[in-house]
Amino acid sequence: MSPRTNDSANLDLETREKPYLDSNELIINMGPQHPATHGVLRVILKLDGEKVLGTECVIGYLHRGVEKIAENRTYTMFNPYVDRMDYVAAVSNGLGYCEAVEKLMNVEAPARAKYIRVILTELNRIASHQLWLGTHALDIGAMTPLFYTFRDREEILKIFEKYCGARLTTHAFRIGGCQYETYAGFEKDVKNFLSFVAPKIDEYETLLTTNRIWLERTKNVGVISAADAIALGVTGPVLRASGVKWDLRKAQPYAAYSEFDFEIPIGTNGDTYDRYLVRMAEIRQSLRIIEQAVNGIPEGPIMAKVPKVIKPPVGEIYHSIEAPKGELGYFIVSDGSTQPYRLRVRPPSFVNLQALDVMVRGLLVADVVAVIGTLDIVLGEVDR
Amino acid sequence: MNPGMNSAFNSGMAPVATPFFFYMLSGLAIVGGLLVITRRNAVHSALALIVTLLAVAGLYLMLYAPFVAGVQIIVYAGGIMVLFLFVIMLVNIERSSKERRFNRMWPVGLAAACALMALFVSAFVKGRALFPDRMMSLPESSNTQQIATMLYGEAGRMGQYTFAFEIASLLLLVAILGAVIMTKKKI
Amino acid sequence: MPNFVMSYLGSTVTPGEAGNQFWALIYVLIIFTGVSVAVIAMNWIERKALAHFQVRLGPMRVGPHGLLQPFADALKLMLKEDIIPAAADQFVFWVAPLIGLLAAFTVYTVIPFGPSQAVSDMNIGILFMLGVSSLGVLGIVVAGWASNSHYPLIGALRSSAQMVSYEVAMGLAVVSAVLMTSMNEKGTGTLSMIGIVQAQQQQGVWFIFKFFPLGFIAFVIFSIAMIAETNRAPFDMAEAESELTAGYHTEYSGLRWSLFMLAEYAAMIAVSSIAVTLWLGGWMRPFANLLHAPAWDFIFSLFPGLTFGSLAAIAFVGVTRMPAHSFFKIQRIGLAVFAALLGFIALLLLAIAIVGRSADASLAARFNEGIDYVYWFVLKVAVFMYLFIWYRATWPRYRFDQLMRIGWKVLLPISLGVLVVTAIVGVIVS
Amino acid sequence: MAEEVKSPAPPPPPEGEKKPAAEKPAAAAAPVAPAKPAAPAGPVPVPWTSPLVEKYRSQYGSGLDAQTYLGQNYLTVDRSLIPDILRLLRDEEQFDYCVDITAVHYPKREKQFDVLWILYSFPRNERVRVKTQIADGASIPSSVPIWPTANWLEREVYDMFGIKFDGHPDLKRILLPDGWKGHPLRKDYGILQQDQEWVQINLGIESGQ
Amino acid sequence: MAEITTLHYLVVAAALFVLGVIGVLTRRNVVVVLMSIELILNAVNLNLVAFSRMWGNLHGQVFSIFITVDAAAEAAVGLGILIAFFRNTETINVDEIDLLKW
Repeated sequence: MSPRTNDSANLDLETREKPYLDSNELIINMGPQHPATHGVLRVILKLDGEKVLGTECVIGYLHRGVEKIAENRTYTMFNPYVDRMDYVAAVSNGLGYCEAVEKLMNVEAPARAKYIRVILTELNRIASHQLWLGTHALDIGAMTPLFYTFRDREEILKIFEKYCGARLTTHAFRIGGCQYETYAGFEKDVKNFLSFVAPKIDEYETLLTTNRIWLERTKNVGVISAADAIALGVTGPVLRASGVKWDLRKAQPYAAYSEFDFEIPIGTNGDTYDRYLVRMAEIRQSLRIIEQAVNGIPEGPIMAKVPKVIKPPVGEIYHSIEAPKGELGYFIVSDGSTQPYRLRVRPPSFVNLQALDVMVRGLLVADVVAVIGTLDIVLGEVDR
Repeated sequence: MNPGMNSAFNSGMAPVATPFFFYMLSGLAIVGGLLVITRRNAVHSALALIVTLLAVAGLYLMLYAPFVAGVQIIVYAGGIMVLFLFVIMLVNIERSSKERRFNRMWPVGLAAACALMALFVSAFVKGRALFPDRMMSLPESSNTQQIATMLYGEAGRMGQYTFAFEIASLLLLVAILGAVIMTKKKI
Repeated sequence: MPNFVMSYLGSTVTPGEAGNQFWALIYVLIIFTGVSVAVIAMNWIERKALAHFQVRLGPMRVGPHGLLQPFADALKLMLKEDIIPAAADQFVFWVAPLIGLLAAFTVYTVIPFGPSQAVSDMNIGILFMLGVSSLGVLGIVVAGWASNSHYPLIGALRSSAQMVSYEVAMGLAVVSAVLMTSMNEKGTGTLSMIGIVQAQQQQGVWFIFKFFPLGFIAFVIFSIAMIAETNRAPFDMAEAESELTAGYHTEYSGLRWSLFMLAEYAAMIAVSSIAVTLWLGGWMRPFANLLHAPAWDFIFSLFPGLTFGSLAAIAFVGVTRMPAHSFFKIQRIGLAVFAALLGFIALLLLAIAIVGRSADASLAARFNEGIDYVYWFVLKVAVFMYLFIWYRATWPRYRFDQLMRIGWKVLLPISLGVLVVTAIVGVIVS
Repeated sequence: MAEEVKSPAPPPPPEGEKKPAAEKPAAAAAPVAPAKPAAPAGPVPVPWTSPLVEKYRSQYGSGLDAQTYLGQNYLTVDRSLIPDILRLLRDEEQFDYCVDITAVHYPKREKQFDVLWILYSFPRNERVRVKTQIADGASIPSSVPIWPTANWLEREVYDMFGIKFDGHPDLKRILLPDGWKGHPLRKDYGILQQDQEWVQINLGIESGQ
Repeated sequence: MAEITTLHYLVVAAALFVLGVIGVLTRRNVVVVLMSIELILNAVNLNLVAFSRMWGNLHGQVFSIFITVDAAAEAAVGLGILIAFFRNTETINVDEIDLLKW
């Protein structure tokens, strides 16, 4: 048992007229140490047999106080911390943060920097989706995709490593642009990766997309309607799978996204299978974006003129990007000093996780696992 | 005793019904039965009952009734006892382990059972001569076929127990329906 | 040599039937050792095969190509602390794995590896097998209950419901095969395992091809139900690690946990043996009726030796492909020794096949015959074992309600239908 | 861009926080048009004029103030108008997606907290921030009935700042343990500070640092 | 050791029968009572099979199969009643199940 004391799960369940067979109504504690909760999520499940009557998420086991740290670090010093939130998509976090501060300072990164950012962020999106696919499939019981996706994700991490020296928490971008010029052969590597990974995506799909068991396990499981999704603030592939064609890369383009031609894949039913299809389609769209970006990457500086000491003017800004998990927003209040007066992160996983309860009611325990997987949460981001 | 029967027995299979196996199996059966009625924990009782059932199945084998032994294992040990364990788990309430094991009328019940036992003892002592010393042999290898013939008949002729067998299947159907209706929350 | 040793050798019935306790005991020991070795080998093969399905190498460090890994695992499990949770029911917790193990191993008494290569030939053989293998569920239920913990309890309830449900479809599929044994002049069927294979021999067809596609459907039903019976993927609800951590054996550790594993693998081999016996002609070699000239017999009797020979060849190729670094010296030697061992066995088998090719009653001929029977039986079972691994690598896991739905609403009606149609066709044909 | 006169209502951050460092660049920035991105002074907020603002200003008058900063619009609303404005924004103006709810602490101000709602409208593809000021210890109506997503967001604000939301279905700590004392994102809560007692009791160690 | 006669089996069956009766009459737990009934039925089965052996025909064995069927039906219905009862009264003790309706 964890030291946290809120065991009295406040589950607003319909009260029964009679005291019921107590062994049939079960409160199960899933996590924080559980193979399927993707980290240290703890879900208290109230079950009737195997049917879920209600859930309560207990989070915060990975709370590191990122927002408090931000108030005590300079803008530059805080940059690496954002990588530790969604550690699966560290590049996206860094992009959002750098762009938010740039916007606050009213500077703009040079075109070449923007292109490098797009390439790396999209590569990171593919890596994030691959990791999601592997773990999600493992949750549903298919072991093999995990190894396939990790094999291919490795190629992305190799590119990251060659570019900035780090594989996971990359800290690839700086406020005002990029720290590093692309290494010699970067474009070739990326192009090689593109031609390498496209058949691999087909490989995953061969294993899963028409697999009967996969269909049975994911179709009509964890359905969330578009209206519910919007009301619950769900974003990213989860929202798009419900049929809302909304992607910040199109709706409010940032970086260089307005220059690329890509589509927003959407689903129709809002079930786990649609979310799977949407993410697979997103991987392909990302490949398209990367291809365009790497072919059209302009020459020029990679760093805007920013002062050594970053001191944004007094004011506040909200900037958000389309992270692999959804809308990742930074709300920064500056008092004109070198440190943010207040920095708020709008974490997509945190808000998406809230939809879990709506999605799993009336389903079975096995579906809870599938739905947690399909939400694609990273506890580092949920707890911050 | 008919001598012809004896010779049939002797010329048949090798004797499996050695006294050692008989005493071992019947000892297991009786000890298991004792444990069934004395254990506080219902799961322990169930396990003891399984031991008894398997021992009785062994006794059936010794009595050249392999089909009945197979049915005993497959139906009792594999089916009914799993059902019992299932139900014990469903109604597993903690307090039952702290309460009295026996009901308030247990002396009366025990007395009645003892009277029954006395009856049995007297019957066996008095009627000892009724039972032949040697048992007849049954053809083991065609046991299943013969039972099947009695149950279903053969070649266009109805068996002796076909009707009873149909009734038994009806009974089972009714039991299934009854159990489903009884246990379902909402019908 | 004492008479009781020699007395059985000339006989063509099982030691149980011949009433020969000595040979029965020897057979029991051989089968026990053989199954244990098979489980160990299966452990290694599963890990290696699964690894290669999943683009990785699998165990490579303990022994050449991880050949000694199962032994290292076994040693580790034996030395590992055996934890009994404080709130568990001590006695039941202790006895549960033994029930499963006992059930899994008792089945082997009636499995016919050959016409006389079985411990006993019960005339209710198949009934006995179904009954005893259904006892395995007791071990699981009781283990889940005794752990006194939620996940094991749910796992136990799931797997008991699952096994009881699939037993029904399984039993009906088996009955349709048993029905096929009675398609002879006298119309006498049999429940004896050996009798079933002999019926296939007499009718000159494996029951999987009999009344095509009826036998095939029954076989497919059985091979689906047997995966569910043994709690393997994609029906491994009971130990679905992503949902119930480890299901009924969550609280088990060390030796007791390994007993569960042993029981699971032994049960896998056992149900595969049933399938092989009922539908795939048991110990019969392929085309036994088509190609029945003595020359063909001789060619087919070379197969065991050739199989071991090719295994030895593979191992030798492995030796040559090992890195030349001195670090691998011991591994190379070890693999070479292993290959040599396999090669020796291959030569021995070939020698026996050549010496014993005359169909007389000499010891070598009988030995050759016995090796053939066991070889074909084990080969067929091995195919099933490989399929088990393949399924596990390919498929996601079914959900519990879907599994029950398949069991009750798909397999049960189909198997009933197959049974009825088989009976009708049988009556029409005879 | 700020080529007009200085907006009547100065942006809240400098108002609440009377830091010299903050005051000086803001004052210096006002007359100069900040054309250069690298200039130390950024743009200043300008009044935000749109039909939406006009409509609500005529309805609520002085309780409402609308501004634009760097192209991002925000409404500064009196605390008493909060539930009405939020509901109207959702129902009439199609701000159907509540992006975030958060707060900022200004310990030196009389009304210590700014509470913010960041809203987005899918049909209009437009963001707006709604901002209000409340005093320490005061509570604010919950917006869970308006947007269900506010549930956890408000819990987090409560957890981090101690701002109470009236009518919230389950207002309790979310990221920190239930028995924790203190609200860490307040400015008076040091970065190394922790609930020593809780750590000792629950984790069995002297200090978590 | 002496040869095993029918009487030996009958004695075993009688012992099991009496044990079952004791269980039925004295235990409180309904599940155990039902198990005791299974004991009684088994004792009867054993008698029947022993007699079948004694007379050299199979009627006893057929009857014992019918009794097994009966036992299965009884277990299913009995346990079904038990579950329905437990759901309403939260008890599985015979001496607390003393109302005809609840």
